[in-house]
Amino acid sequence: MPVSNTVDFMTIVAARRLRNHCTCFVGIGIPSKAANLARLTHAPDIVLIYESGPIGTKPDVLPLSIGDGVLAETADTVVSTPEIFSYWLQGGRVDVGFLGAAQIDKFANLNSTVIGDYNSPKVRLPGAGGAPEIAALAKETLIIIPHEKRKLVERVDFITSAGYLDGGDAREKAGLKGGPSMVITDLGVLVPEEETKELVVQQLYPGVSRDEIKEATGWDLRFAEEVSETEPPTETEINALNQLLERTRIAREKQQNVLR
Amino acid sequence: MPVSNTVDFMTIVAARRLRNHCTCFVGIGIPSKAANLARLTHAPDIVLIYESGPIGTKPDVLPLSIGDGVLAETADTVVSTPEIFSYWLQGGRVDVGFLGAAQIDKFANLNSTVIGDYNSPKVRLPGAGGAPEIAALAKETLIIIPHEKRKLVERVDFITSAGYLDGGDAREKAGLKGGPSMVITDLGVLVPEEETKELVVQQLYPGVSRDEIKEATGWDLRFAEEVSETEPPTETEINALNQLLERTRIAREKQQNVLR
Amino acid sequence: MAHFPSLSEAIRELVHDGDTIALEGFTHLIPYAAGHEIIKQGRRDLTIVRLTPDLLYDQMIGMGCVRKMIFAWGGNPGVGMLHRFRDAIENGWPHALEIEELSHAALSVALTAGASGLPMGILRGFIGSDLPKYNKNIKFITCPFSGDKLAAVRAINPDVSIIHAQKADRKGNVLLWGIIGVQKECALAAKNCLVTVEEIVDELDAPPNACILPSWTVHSVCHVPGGAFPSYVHDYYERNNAAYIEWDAISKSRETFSQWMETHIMKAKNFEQFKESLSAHST
Amino acid sequence: MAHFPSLSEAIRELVHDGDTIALEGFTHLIPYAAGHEIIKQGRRDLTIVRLTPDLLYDQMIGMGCVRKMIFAWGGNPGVGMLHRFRDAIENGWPHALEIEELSHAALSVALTAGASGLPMGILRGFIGSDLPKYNKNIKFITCPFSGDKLAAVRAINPDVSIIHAQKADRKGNVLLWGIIGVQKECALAAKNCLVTVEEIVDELDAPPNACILPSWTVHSVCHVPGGAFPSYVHDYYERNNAAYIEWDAISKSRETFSQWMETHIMKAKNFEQFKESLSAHST
Repeated sequence: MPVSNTVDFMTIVAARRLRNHCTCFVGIGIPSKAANLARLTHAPDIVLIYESGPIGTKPDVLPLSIGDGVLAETADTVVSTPEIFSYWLQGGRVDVGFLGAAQIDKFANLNSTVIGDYNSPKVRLPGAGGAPEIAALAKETLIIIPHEKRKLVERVDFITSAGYLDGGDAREKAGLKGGPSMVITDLGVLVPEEETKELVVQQLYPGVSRDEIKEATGWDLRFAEEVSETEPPTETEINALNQLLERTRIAREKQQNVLR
Repeated sequence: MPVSNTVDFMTIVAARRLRNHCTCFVGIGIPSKAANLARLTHAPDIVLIYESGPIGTKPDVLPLSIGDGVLAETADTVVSTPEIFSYWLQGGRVDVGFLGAAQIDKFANLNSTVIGDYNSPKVRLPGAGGAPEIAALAKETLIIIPHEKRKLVERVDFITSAGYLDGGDAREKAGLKGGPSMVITDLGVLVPEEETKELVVQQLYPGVSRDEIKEATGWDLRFAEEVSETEPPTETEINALNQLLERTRIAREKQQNVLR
Repeated sequence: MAHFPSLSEAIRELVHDGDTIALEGFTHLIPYAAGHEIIKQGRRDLTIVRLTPDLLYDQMIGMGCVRKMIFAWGGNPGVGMLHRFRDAIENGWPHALEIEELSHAALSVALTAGASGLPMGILRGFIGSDLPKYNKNIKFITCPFSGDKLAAVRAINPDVSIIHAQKADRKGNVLLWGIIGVQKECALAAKNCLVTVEEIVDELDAPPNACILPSWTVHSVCHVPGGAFPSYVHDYYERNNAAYIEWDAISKSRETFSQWMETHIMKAKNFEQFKESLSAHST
Repeated sequence: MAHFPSLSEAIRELVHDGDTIALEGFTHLIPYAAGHEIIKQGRRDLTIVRLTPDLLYDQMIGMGCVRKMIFAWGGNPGVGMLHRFRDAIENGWPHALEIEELSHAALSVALTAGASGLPMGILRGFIGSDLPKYNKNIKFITCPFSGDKLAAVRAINPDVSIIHAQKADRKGNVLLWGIIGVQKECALAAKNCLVTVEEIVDELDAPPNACILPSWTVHSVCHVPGGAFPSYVHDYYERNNAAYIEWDAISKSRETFSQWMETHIMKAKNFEQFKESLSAHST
């Protein structure tokens, strides 16, 4: 059974990275899908935290937004937004933070603010949300982004959330710990190189060539010493994900019928 | 019907000062008695806040300690201790703070820390508790203290809680608003003089002479231009207080029988 | 003690041109009815504050009520961008929009500082980020104990905060639960607080340590059942996801936006009529 | 995930000589049983932290467990002074006691900072007070926005925090309610947290937004019903005011104190026996 699309592939690759019992700060979209897939497969005791306040939430279906009722109903506790950021994220209790962005550069700095100049932007994006502090304070961050030349760029137009800044020990020198450990795209997986902190290809998805991934990248992309082919999704992974998506579809349909 | 003792008199005088609808930060002892007496007589809508967390509490009987169950059970809400001090006291929501102390000086600075030298004290007192911030942040503070020469002193051994510091505009210059508006003793009522902020006698209890109050004070006590005799307790005040004390006595007896 | 005016009276009394206002809610309990009333009363030059501006602030911006927005994330949750917000920033329509950007963490710290009577709040934040370059209300300070570099943000104290809650009692004590966001802080940070509620009840029957705003911290309580539509109210009604999805097309062009606002909001006498006009439209 | 050891195992594993420990509780939910176990295991050189040290810390000080106390108010609530605390400060018995004094507000800010991963907390405090002269962990900073002078206090992160709560579930999620004081902050500020509980239940049945410590933030949960005696547990048992009143006479002299500790605490196998020995004594 093939995965239905590359989004599902990204979800499964991201889910694999999450260990059981780890504490994961989750955003909406693929992060939420991946975190819940991990919980429903190999990581039943993973602790999911959403920035709207739910801690230890175990939704049966995927929330559409970060503050959905299903998150509160299935959580161990729901705290206020100031508390989620102060006691929980800043308090050092988050192992893995999940981030997306409109742009990422070769040192894994993220832009979710503007394309173009800040004061007269070409595209005004939604903005930072919880990202700057997740990027600064989670023990590691996983980044999920579609692999396009205009998204993976030499230098982001605006640093919303710090990655490795100018590379090397720049992040550490600035006083930040943690940092991006993995960038999951729809072509492969990039990781920061040990010394330089430049993102290099560690995994390629089955059927993706080196040229193809280089071509889709806005900087002169390099490869790790050993590049592996990503394990194809297992039947367990695919089934769990399909069931989750199906439950979600049914729940949303039911909800719409109630409302209109 | 006479009041049973001067403590009751102090309680009644303090209670009179509390307006209906005012928000009152209450400590244990006479402050708690006075605040609840006010609530049971002329100020039914007074809002009582205890530093242990209860807000809008309406106890039937007097709590023995600041964190008694009866305070939580009858409160509009119970918040954490960090919140009571940050959102509620520091947030500027307290009209009247009630304080006691081991010593007060002529500029209404309070000592509840040590008698003698801090590093080798003659008497080690319990310490600050909530007093420094109540003294700094309530819109006004009422101070209740037995009138004795060793308690009303020229200069306190240690400033735990700021009154008018060195007098005049010293408090304002230091960046503090509010301040003590009244000192209620068992002989009379002192208030800070308009300009100098030195405590002067504003009221004498019936039967107390100027010499007597001067003699019981550790500085050369002066008198306001107009000194009045404190109104004796009314029957309503006395009855309400006696009923409150009686209910408290019965409740405590019952409690002891349950426990032993 | 809280008053119990009608929503239109309350908005007329409390919200003035040029005010700084915050209509909070994190997906949950968004005070749409109150926001529509502000639009209908034609307020201008507002500074609007919220962690997660969504459709409601998009509507207020598009209708020209807003001079400045203080925010952290301005999008349509689960759907995409806010077109009226973008049009204001990118093209100055209907007029230029000033912005002051923070993160969720920093804005909740700023409102918490506001509620706490502090002039600033501190957090570990913004190191390496470009945001402080464009916001003079973010500065860095050094911890006198550890030497750590910390971000300081200026406290925010809105003129008026508006929230939606599940219940108030007849004295005006307010109870909310579920995803409570930064509503309590926002309410306590403001000079005046207006709360719209689903129900007014004799007794709140609040659990111990619940999220409660005592009556004396609330200026006005307005009984507006359904007033958080199309967001949701925990234990009352679910989120109308369709309305969020439809907003994308409605708000894409100035024309469809203006017409929709005129038809559904400006012409409606009250929030109940607005919801009826939507249902009529969708059938 | 939390473990479920016996109280004596938990204290043996978690509390070591020289540790900084906090046994919190504001009149309510004071973890007496855990404190007695620390005394019985003969821990030394402890730094003990609490807003309102009362009988329990008086006992620990008198038994020579404590090198230093960080506190705001050390008294016998509703009764008077702590005689063992005074004897240690005034006369160095059983040995000298170092102190670090704050106010309730400042100490709760310091623990909140500890829980929040901040190196310091800020408050409007201590202006004009002599306390900062004797505590190097209080400093003043200037707000970069308003110019206001604010107090900064160093964050406190105990090695171990110990609290008593009403309930835990079988996973070790902990629920407390009523007067919750600074327990949550204290628990989250510590490297390890030990919780004694009245009950272990299948389901917490917690109300929304209740005060909960998730299992993974708690090192050990010990089932010690009655473990807060003579303080109280909301909805379980009332405060034994007589025990507080009697403590005044017991603790007044070194002799009566030492004898009482020996008879009632040191000889008792566990907390249950301690309470029995008190009842036997009082009849």
